[in-house]
Amino acid sequence: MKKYLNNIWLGIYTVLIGMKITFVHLFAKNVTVQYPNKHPLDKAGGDKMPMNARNRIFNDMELCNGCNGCARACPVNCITVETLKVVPGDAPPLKNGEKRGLWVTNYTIDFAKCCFCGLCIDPCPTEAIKMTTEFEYSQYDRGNLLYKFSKMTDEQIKQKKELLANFTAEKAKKEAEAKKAAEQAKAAEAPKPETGDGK
Amino acid sequence: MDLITIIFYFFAVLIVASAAVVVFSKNIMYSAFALLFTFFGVAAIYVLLNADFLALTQIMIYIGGILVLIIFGVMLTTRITGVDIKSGLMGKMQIGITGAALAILTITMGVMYSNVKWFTRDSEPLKDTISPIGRMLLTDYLLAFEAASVLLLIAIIGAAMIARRKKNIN
Amino acid sequence: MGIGLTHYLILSVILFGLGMFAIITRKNAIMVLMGLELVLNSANINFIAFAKYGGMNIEGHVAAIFVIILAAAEAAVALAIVLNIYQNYKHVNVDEIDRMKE
Amino acid sequence: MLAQEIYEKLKAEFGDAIIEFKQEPFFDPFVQVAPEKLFDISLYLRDTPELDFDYLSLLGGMDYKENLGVVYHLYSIKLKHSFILKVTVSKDNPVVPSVERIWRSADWHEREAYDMFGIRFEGHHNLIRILCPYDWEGFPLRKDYVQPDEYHGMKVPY
Amino acid sequence: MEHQILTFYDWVAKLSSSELVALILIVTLPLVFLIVYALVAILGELKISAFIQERLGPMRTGPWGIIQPVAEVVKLLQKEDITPDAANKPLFNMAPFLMFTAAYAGFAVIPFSSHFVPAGINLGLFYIFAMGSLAVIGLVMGGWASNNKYSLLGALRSVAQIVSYEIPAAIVILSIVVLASSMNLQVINANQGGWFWNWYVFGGPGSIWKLLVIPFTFGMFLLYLIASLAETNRTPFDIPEGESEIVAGYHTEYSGMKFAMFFFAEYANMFVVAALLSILFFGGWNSPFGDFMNGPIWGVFWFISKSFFFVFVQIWLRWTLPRLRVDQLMGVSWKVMTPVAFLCFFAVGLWAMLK
Amino acid sequence: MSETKRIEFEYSQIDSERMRLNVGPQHPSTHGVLRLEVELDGEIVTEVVPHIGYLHRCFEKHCEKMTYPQVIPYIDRMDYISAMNNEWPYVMGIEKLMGIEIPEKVEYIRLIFAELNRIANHQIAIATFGLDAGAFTPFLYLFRDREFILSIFEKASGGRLLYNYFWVGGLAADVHKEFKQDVLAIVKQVRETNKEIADLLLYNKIFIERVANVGILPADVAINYGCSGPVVRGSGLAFDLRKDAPYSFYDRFDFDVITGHGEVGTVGDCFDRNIVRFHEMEQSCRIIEQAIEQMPMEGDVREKLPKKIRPPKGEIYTKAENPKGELGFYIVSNGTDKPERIKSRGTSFVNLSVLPEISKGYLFADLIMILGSIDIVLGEVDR
Repeated sequence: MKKYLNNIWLGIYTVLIGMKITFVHLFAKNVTVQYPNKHPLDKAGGDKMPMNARNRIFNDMELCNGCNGCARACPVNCITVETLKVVPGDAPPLKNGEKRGLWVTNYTIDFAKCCFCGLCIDPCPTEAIKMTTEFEYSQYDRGNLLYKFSKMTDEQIKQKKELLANFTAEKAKKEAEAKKAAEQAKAAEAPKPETGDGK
Repeated sequence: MDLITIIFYFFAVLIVASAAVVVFSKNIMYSAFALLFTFFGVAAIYVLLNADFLALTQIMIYIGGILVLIIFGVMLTTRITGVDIKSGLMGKMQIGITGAALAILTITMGVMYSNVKWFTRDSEPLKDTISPIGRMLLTDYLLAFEAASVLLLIAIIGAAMIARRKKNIN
Repeated sequence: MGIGLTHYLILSVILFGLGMFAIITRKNAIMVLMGLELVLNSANINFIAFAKYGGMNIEGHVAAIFVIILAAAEAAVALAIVLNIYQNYKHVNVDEIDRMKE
Repeated sequence: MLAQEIYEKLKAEFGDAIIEFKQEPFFDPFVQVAPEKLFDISLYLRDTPELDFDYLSLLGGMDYKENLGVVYHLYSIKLKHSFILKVTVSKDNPVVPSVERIWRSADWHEREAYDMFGIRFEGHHNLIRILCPYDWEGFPLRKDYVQPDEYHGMKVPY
Repeated sequence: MEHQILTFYDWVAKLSSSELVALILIVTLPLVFLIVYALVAILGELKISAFIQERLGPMRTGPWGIIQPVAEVVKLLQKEDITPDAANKPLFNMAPFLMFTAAYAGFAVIPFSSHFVPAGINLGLFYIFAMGSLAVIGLVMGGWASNNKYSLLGALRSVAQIVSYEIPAAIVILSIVVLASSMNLQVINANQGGWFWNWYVFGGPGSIWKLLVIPFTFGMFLLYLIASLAETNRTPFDIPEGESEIVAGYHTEYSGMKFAMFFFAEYANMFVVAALLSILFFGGWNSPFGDFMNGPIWGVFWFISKSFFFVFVQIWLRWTLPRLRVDQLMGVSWKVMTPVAFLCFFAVGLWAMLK
Repeated sequence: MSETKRIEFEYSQIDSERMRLNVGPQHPSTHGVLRLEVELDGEIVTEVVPHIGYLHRCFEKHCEKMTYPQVIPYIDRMDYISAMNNEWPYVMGIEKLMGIEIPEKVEYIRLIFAELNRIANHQIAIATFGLDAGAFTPFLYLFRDREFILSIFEKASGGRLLYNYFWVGGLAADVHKEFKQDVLAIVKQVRETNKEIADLLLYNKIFIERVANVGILPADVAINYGCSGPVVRGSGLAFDLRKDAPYSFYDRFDFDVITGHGEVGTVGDCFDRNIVRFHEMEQSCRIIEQAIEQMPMEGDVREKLPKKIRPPKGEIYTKAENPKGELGFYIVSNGTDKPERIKSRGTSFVNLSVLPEISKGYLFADLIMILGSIDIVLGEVDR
């Protein structure tokens, strides 16, 4: 009997305690923000986003030397890098003054695949690839999530390709001549042929 | 045609139609739910007959009580998870004979009723039915009232006794 | 034509006929029960009709109340019995229930 | 108790069924046993009071290229020591006695090992696939597994 | 009723010199009120729950989100009306309307003011109660016809729940009837006139000795509050639709307009029980302060504000409490509430005899 | 009132129809895409068959194709509620294999983050457990606090849910300057909210009625099923790897191992499992406070490592006390920069296997509560 009454009392009492707590919260300041009105990137209102938040990746093509390190570090293979060798004399140096070794003809990040792990940032020798605080990328078409960073137009690529082809052809010619000369000079020893392509 | 007539015919048709569904439907669940409309119509007829207390009692006990019991009975004695529940009928022959007999009986009674000159005396319209009923239950019909209450108690206990789950003895 | 006693009586007899039909022809015990409820309702209509037109006044109501009480008790007990039958026979067909005890 | 001592104890008890004891740098010390005796050894490990391995942390299938194996990571909650058992079976007939009746946690782990490696555990009450669909073909974690092109008309690499 | 008062019905009839106009008006007014109320209550539910949870709630539709309920209704109306293929179609389609009818029927006897009650019948209390039991059939019908196991479980649970909670509720109502010696809601209201200590929650009008009966009447109020929560399937008694267990219970398969009907019926039921609470225990349309702000027009204000307070309490409780289990629910009803209700009934009966 | 004992089966002669109910894979309270095939006798559960694998992502197969650092983002997605804790045993294992010594500061930061994540995880566990019982408001209060914790994580790692923060040989980034104050403020906030939650939810009579004496898991059964974490501690067994096999700096701190002791019902019921989580939050707060006091703020957070991580040939099993229990990684290295095999001991995977055992004979509503009290994450069950 005592237990029975105690149960009833506890039932009523704890319910009243709960009601008191929720009633106090009824007048408490609310913690949610009106998202598009108070944008997290907007410093004036809302929770500020930390500067090292890992969101959309940005690659500065002026700095990128096309070393493919980020693509190799990516666990989900969302980065595609295609490069062309530069012809000596044609290439302007990178923004930080380093020598440019490759033309990056295609640098695409598929944000539908990207898992925002940040592993691509670390291997970059020139600190070209960065994660930004930009986080809105809704699209109606999945194709729009392919972000192409390389600014090179098809014409430019074509031009560079031609240049390279000419250069390699010339080089091959020279080499062949050199080879010939060497062969002529030393019939027994043949120099090793160099491979033309490189990443 | 005054309003009362329209209302009477509306509810009379409702009662007869839903009762027909109750009786003739093959799906026993339809029968059970059609019974709802029969009871409701009967309650409306009671209101037309100035028996408001009884109408509400009808709704409360028949719909809120008995009908729920019946639906539970149907669900407990058939496969409830399927929606097609059939209830068996007798042979066609028997149905024909009983149907014919009952139809004849009904028609005869109907004709008889309409021809009989009933001794009618309109009772004075009651303003309040509940207090006379209460008074009558506790004076003239006290014994019957008590007997009914005892009966209800016994029915509750008996029903619980019969239907409760038995432990498996072996 | 106004609505008189006869209308109610005819309504009640139709209901009675339908109820009896269900009681007689249906195999399922619950259907039988439903038929019984129809019959009881038809009786109740008679009581109330006579209470209004036959000068019985409030006494008809009281009789109807007792009918309702009995119907409630009957439904409870009958359904309990039906459940018990279902336990024993795995069906509720009234014409196949021929043993009192298993 | 150190792994060495446990090994000696097991060796004394089961003799030839204990195939190998390995204690090398970069390796957690483990004992390799013959699969036929595995159930008895497991029971002995669990029920001997000074060993008291009542907790099977992990049961994992392994593919050693030429044959398959199962690794049992045991732990004793009371005595706070751990031990590793290994069995290897041939790829042609990978049958290992189930330890599900000794440690119930082996139930799902063994199903997973069956699912992924096709190791059949004898005596398991319900050896069906657990993570892959029930009608999946092949055993995905084997090194020689070739990914199918289609599953019920759906392209597999999306 | 003994004291003849000019009702709203008479007034309209006199003004328009047509009974029909008055009849139509008196039938449609509660419906209009119900629609307005439902919109307000939906907004209230959204906003109160949001504030309790330190959120803002809907803010986009209209200033401060006040058009949100309208938007929701429009959304529900636009939605595709799906009838599952395996469902029993006639019953499936009928159930929500039955539910709504049962809920709306209760409005017929609710006295909004001393001069306005759609149907001032003598058995008002009994009538509301009878209509409450009609809803049960709608629930079973919807749950069973959906041909969904979750729906069926929900329907069975709700029937067991509503039927059991009708018993303590009925006993409490009977106690009030004993106190008021009438089932007419207007009479019950009129009996509680004057200052707020004449309310039945404080034992009704009477001498200082009524202090003895106040614990029982207050207990009756609590009992009816709990029972009414159970009858309207609100938390902590929302097990028929407990979304974490049986998805949405009896209305799992419903969508669009039919779902809106269920939704509407729930809110209508909430108002009916809140109105009953305010009528039975808190004086209905009576002003709490004697003649201050009393009268037929103020009566509407007092009645609606009291009822809305209890709607608020229902919402408040919903966002505070977890839900009971089905057997505990029955246990509370049969082991606690029914005996306590009987106790209160006897105490009140004794009081009414001695008075 | 609270004598809701395990209902013994009375196989009555009423052959009441057994109902087979599919709970999930889309159901509000299966905590993900779990499918339970439940057989009901009325409302009483007679059989539960879990079907898992709806979220199977071939984690172990993936690992064989990945380099060691690339595995970490995949590990994050196992138990995505407590991703920091997940990374830890894996990283520890590789560091042990390679013999890397970790700077003290890094170890402290890892420990603090792991404990913060333990709080966040328990907050979700309690919140969703309350939600299973129908209490929505405590759910949001706890989520509010969790967001504060996630903000700290975001400031450090940049991610709010999946961090990739514990790297081999250190951390991805250093913590910010106001780190200590921020963490202490959060600890204060957590304690405040916990008080409210105790009143509002955990000691509410209705809630107690729902969870007391439900889903009783005896300690020996728990061990036999391999349960760990709050599930086994709720059964009254003080099995905590932080005490039993201390890793990191856990031996430097003073904290208690919380066990259930049948406060309102039987030992090992849902209430005990849940209250263990609740009190563990307080213990985590204590650990964090001590760690903050001892932690140095200066120093580098990353060891100099070769560009390609190549652990020597070997095998190692590392385990750590995850919020949900023992999380272990069996790492087999073949000397290259890609692992030969990584086998994970998914905590939830093991804990979930006990569900059919403890849920028979209770009501269907209890099954949901029992499932909630085990606190599973399907990402870890299916991997």
